[in-house]
Amino acid sequence: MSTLLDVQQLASQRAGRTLFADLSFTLNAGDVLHIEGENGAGKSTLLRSLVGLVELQAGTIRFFPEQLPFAQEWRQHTLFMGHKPAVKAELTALENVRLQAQLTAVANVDAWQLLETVGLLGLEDLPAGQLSAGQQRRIALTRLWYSKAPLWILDEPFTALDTRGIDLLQQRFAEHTAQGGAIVMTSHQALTWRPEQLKRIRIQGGEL
Amino acid sequence: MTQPANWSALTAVMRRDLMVVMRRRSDILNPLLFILIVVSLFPLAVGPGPDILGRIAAGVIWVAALLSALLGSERLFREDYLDGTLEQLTLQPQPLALLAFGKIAVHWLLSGLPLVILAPVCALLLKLPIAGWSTLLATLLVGTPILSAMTAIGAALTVSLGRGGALLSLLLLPLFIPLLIFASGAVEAALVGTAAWPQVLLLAGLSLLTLLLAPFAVAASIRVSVN
Amino acid sequence: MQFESWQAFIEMGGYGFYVWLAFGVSFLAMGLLVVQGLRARSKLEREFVQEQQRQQRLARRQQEVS
Amino acid sequence: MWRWLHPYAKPETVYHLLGRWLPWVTAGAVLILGGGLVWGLLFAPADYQQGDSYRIIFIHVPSAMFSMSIYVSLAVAAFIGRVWQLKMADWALAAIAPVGAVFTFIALFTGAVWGKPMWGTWWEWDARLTSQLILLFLYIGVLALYYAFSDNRTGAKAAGILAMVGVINIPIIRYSVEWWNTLHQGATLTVFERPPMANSMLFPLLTCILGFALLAAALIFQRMRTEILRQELRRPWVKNVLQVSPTTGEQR
Repeated sequence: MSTLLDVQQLASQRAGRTLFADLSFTLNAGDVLHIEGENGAGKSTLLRSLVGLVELQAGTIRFFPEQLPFAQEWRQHTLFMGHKPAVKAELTALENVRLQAQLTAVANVDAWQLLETVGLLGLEDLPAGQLSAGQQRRIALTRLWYSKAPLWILDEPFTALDTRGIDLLQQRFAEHTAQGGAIVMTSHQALTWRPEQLKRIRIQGGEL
Repeated sequence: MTQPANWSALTAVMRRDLMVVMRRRSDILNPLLFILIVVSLFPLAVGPGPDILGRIAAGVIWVAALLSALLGSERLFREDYLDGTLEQLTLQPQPLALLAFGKIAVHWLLSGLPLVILAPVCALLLKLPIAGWSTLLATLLVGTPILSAMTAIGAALTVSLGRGGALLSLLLLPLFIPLLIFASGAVEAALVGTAAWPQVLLLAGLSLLTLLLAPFAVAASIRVSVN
Repeated sequence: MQFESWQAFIEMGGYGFYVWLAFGVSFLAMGLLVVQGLRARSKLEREFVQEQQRQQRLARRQQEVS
Repeated sequence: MWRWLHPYAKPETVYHLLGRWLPWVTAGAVLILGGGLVWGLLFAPADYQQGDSYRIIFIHVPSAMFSMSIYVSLAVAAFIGRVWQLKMADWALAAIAPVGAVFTFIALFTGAVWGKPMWGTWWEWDARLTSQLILLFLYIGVLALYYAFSDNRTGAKAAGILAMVGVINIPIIRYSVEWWNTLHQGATLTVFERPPMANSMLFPLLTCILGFALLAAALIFQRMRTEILRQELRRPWVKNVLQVSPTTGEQR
């Protein structure tokens, strides 16, 4: 089984408060890592420090198979989605999908097909600003259907989605892990899907 | 990263910004209207005589341009910050400075270039003698990229602060001073009949230098701001 | 000694106002800088004590709960 | 990587090191600056052109000299903080910038007050005064940005970027202002461009310059210590430092 991510002795502080310290885990192909914790426990900070948005206080993160240290190249192999969907309200759903794909240098995406997959059939050419929060989130989530990144880091991916959306997303997660991908995610909702290789980490007040 | 990927990301950023602003035309028109208003207030304040107006015309147009740049500067990264686009840009494998350059370029296209086009009207209103027109246009053409680049640095630094407006002016105005001095100096030189090209060349050089360095400052600032 | 009397020193050859204004404001500015620096330090110490007390309250509450 | 090895990268070490130097530097600053000013005010001869008004030089020149070099040191600190990821170098901005701003203000104010008897006007758009004024704005900008963020460390980094952008612009600003000045008024104001000074004036001036340097160092050290504490307030070592200090000793 191949290792995708190796995290050793990670520590982080926010506004002087220790969120977590000495956090170590490895992630193998097919793993789903569910990070749990109360509001403000530091879940988002952990995810953001994995992709380098937040500076590390201590610790190392290595990305396999090339054992890359934290660097620019590693961004090609990860997909991060935060709380904010990065969807432009002025642009139509179609334009949003196409530009997002172009930005990540994925050629020839079938934007119509993608939007149909996430259940936005018939809404393709409406400005995203007129859609609901859940629908905007679906536009952003189309990335998961064409991305080639093996490692997904998702902060609250189920926010604003209805049950059908959640089911759809979990289906996609299952496909991804079956193909040898791995997922790190936070969620307050309990997963209705049981991944084969589920790991859990709970952070609270500096302890694990 | 391969060249096509860089190019693809750059054009994606530029196309996105262009499309967004084209759907919100008031963002282009309001700063231009502001300049027109400032320019038409001046004759009312200092009197309509052509001698005094003609002498201060270039300076007034440039000051109006600086103020309107400050006025719209907050918006440069605000939306992108709020909707998470900025975060995604920093996570691209492409160099962030390249993407920042794309944003600066679009900002210039939609604020600097219209200003150059509007300038003859302002010059007319302020009775700038014909001898100074070409120099005024030349300084605007080579000077406004500096305006866009510097504005981008300031906007990127203050984007995560809810109320960056006044702070932004404080940060940017000192940095705009050489631009103001050389640009209005060039027009003045043209009006008294001496060569204006040294200042225009100097401005062009400064402009190139700024465009070369500013994307890196903007990239660093964005990384600090999305933290 | 350049000045014959205290009076002459104050007058500075007719420039007394300017010389003493310059020196006075300069020293005032320096003094304010020093005072501000010291006050920042003592404010920090107060904050620290408050923080400690907050932590103690939290610890007490946790003891009561458990 | 070597930041972990570097002994001076530890805030605690730096805090104590500065604490050990501070009394000596302060004493030196008070003695030398005091001596220099007494020398300049009481014993130096009057200027044959400007009479006693020239005595403003003993604060004007040192503060003007250091106002610029302190800004450069600000940018150097920011550069170190950026390139070697040394957080403390960023924090030094908060220690250096207020001192630089006050020095700039003093240079500006004394320049204006000196200008009144010499040029007959409080404010002249003289090239040097103008660039000092712009420098003051640059300082205020760095400080305002530093304290605008709720997260101390983000503020330090942002201000560092601004300081570096500023330092690249300083030569351009100075050149532009000088060029503008000669364009608009002939170089008639030559108060500051004087023939070589007599030794009886030069030596007290040099003493004052040294005194100002020590004064700047003392002020920066004191502020740096406070800033280190502020940034590290919740670290264990700060607890020891603050609880033995006399003002809050009873709070134990």
